[in-house]
Amino acid sequence: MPKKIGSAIPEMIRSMIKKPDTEAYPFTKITLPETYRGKLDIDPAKCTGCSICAYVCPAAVITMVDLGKRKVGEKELPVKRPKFDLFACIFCGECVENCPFGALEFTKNFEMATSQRETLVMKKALEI
Amino acid sequence: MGEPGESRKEASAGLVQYSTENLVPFGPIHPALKEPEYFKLYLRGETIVDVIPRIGYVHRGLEKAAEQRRWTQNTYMFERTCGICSFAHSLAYVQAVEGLTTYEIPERALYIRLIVAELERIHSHLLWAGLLGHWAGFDTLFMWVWRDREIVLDLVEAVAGNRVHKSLATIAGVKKDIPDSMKSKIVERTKHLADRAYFYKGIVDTESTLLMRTRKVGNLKAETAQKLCAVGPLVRAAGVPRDVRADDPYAAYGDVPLDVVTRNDGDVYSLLHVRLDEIVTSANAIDYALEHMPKGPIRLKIPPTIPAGEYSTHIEAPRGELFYFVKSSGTAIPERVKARTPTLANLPTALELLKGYTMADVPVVLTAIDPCFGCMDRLSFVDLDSQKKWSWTGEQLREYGIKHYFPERNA
Amino acid sequence: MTGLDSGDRIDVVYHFWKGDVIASIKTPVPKSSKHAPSIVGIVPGAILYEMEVHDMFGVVFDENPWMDRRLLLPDNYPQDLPPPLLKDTKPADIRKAVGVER
Amino acid sequence: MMLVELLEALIFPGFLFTIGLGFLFDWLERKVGAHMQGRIGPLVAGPHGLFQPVADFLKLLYKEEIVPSFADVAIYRIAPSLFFLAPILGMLFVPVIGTKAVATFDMDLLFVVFLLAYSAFVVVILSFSSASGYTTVASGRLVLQYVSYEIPLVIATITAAVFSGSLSLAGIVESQSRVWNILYMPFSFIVYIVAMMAELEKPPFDIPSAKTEIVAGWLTEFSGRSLAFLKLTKEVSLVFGGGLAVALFLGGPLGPMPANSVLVPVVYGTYFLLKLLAIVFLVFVLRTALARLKIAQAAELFWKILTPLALAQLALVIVLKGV
Repeated sequence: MPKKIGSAIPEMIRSMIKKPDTEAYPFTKITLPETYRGKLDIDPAKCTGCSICAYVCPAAVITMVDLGKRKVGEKELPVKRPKFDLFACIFCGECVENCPFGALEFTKNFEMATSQRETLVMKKALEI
Repeated sequence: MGEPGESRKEASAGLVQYSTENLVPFGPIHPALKEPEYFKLYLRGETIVDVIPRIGYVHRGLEKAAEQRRWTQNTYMFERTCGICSFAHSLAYVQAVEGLTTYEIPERALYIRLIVAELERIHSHLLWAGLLGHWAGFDTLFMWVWRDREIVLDLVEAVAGNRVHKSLATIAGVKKDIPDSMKSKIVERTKHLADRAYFYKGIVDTESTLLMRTRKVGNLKAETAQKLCAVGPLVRAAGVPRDVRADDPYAAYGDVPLDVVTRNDGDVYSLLHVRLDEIVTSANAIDYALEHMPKGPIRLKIPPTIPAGEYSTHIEAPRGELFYFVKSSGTAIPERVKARTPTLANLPTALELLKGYTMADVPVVLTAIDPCFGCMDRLSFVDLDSQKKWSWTGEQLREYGIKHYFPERNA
Repeated sequence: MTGLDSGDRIDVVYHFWKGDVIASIKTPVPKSSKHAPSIVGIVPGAILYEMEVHDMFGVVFDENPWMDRRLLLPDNYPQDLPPPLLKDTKPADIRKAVGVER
Repeated sequence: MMLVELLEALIFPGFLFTIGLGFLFDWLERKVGAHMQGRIGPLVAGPHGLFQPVADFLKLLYKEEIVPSFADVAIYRIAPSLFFLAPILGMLFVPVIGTKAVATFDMDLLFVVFLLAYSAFVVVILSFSSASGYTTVASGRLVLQYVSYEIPLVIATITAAVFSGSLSLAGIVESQSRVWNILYMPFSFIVYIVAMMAELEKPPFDIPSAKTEIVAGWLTEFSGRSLAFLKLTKEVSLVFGGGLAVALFLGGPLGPMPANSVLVPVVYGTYFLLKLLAIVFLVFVLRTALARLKIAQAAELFWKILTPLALAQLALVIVLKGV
């Protein structure tokens, strides 16, 4: 092919005339696919404290907190609920997949940046 | 060996003695390196006399950490070895583990693995082509290519759920299916990307300033490449048709027709051609695989333990041959996992190529191998045992810096 | 090239690939001497792999010209601590030694 | 009368006007480049990000300034102001609102050419003063690039002077009242633009400050106020270089003139700005469309192609003039 200087200029002019491809993100909202894995969320009503999520989590995000005992018939069973240190979450989806009760799910919220670590500790399931 | 402070002193000493070589530190923090590594460049004028690598700045002890985690958890950890070839890493690991077992992996899962791996290859090659433009001082190419890279990233996001870490491969299967409704979208987008690859080839072939920067830079001979164990596009650009996908098919590569792209010159220009052509072949492979994908389950339920034994496997990551070795003692955690990444294999070649070229060629040649130093060092965002929590305030960091570089001031 | 800690010895495994065969050759190196011949003369590309095994397992490859350098380990990795990938090296010890405190 | 001249030197077509144009062109460069690459560009500060360069400048002003311990402190401190002086002073000699500039004397073209050389010289000293590995490489590149572009640049300038038969900018501009010089000497114009891009270190000639190779080149060790003024100087240099091109080849501020004498300076200023914008836009298109050259290739380009071209044009012009 012939060498020339400035073979990019036609495309440059084309790009200049049409709308920019960049989205001005914080000023415009972006669309996310259905399968998006965002911030983790738990439905406290469905959680039974089975600890499977804490076992499978590769990043040790989930720790089970003891909330005292509960009487079921004759026996006394410990009540446990998960606490999520979401700043360490790697969004692998292992807990969501393995939860036998479907209590965990991914939301589409990805704006998680914060200057305080504590705001990313999710204690939602503990308040029962 | 090289602390940054020391090298600065050496550099200023070199300034006084004009006749000797001038030491220019290339990294650990440098605009051309997106990850911290350190290359000592010995220059005579502008010409490079010697290069000494010092890697390990992002070494996080991944292989040691793997010996303390369960098999499934390790999938996600090895996936995070690298952001760009994340699926390749998890695929190679999963494949090595499956080699120890006797599971029949579902056909559909193998096809999905191929499709995602090829999407990732398109992404990686586009990323590299853009960065090459940036390194050669052609930012327009960089911006355009990365604009098109968004398309493939959106596809990956739609298929896997996230843009970078797909978390798709798992032992004995994949985690998400590709629904039929998504097929037409994928085919359409990959066709568009193949067109764009042709367009960029047109620019690369005709724009004379870019040709001046890439032609006859980093000439790699086939014998040298083989002797120094170069892998991937680098060796294919030197005229050796070596591609794991064709030579030792894994996943569904045995069923999908695939051309091995080669060029003969071995310079950066040929590399650019090889990578742009591979975008087209990948797009074709994806089309074919989507059309011929069998129905069926996508994963098996498996017990947490893996039979004892040793197994090694390799796959063609976007950057070259990626090698995994696993040893199991029959428990739920591995005995040893070893990863040999393409960058480490290509580094000796790059260092050899640099000698004799000028400072201006350093970013182009060094990055022509598509280095991923995170891969090379086995970086992990997951900490050694995941409870590593420490933070420094700016003041503490400053104090540490002063203590580190000016020990006498502290005393 | 892989290092393997197998109890009283370190196995250095060399992997060669041609066609669809990966040949793995296992070379035992006793922990008492930790010396092994280098293959850099035959395969020049093995230089960095040997350095890696040297860093991680402490095996000394004679004739490797870069054996006195460090490739991966930090400069402040203490001399008296055993190489990190041996089985009896604990991650906690390494963290303490290189000064990464909690 | 004194007051008017002082105002002219300080505000309109002098000091403030030049700096304002520098900021404007910085914004334009980023915005035009961004749109050519499919991006948006500066957006937040002011309408369409118009004040982004000003904001960047102000931000740098109150950043901490770090002097490298092995730098030659005296030169390191003084050189940025010396560098800043060159385009600001030079702009006073460029005619903007009339054929006569703010400052003018016979043979002021020679002084302007001297200013061009002076700013290159200051940069080299500046680069050497902050002794580090990168700036050392950058100094070598600066000197080599300087000896490459300076000769074609001066030849192109002289061609215009020869044709107009005057060594003062006012004389050159006046001689173009009917036909612009560019029609007689298109190659000189091309050579001048290319050499000017080399002088201003715009891509593809941003070799001494190539960021992927030698970090920021000669700017590497500068921070805070020094960096702010060095960056501003680079932008103002574009105004100066472009203004000089307008005066030499495009007839300065001259053009069709309405009879009303009150509006004359305004119309002149508008013509000047339009011509300057055209040149600046050309520079932006070139800088966006080309990849960075290597220093050896740049030297080859100037010595083997542009210098003979400029000489041939000069010879042609002398013949034309003789006939």
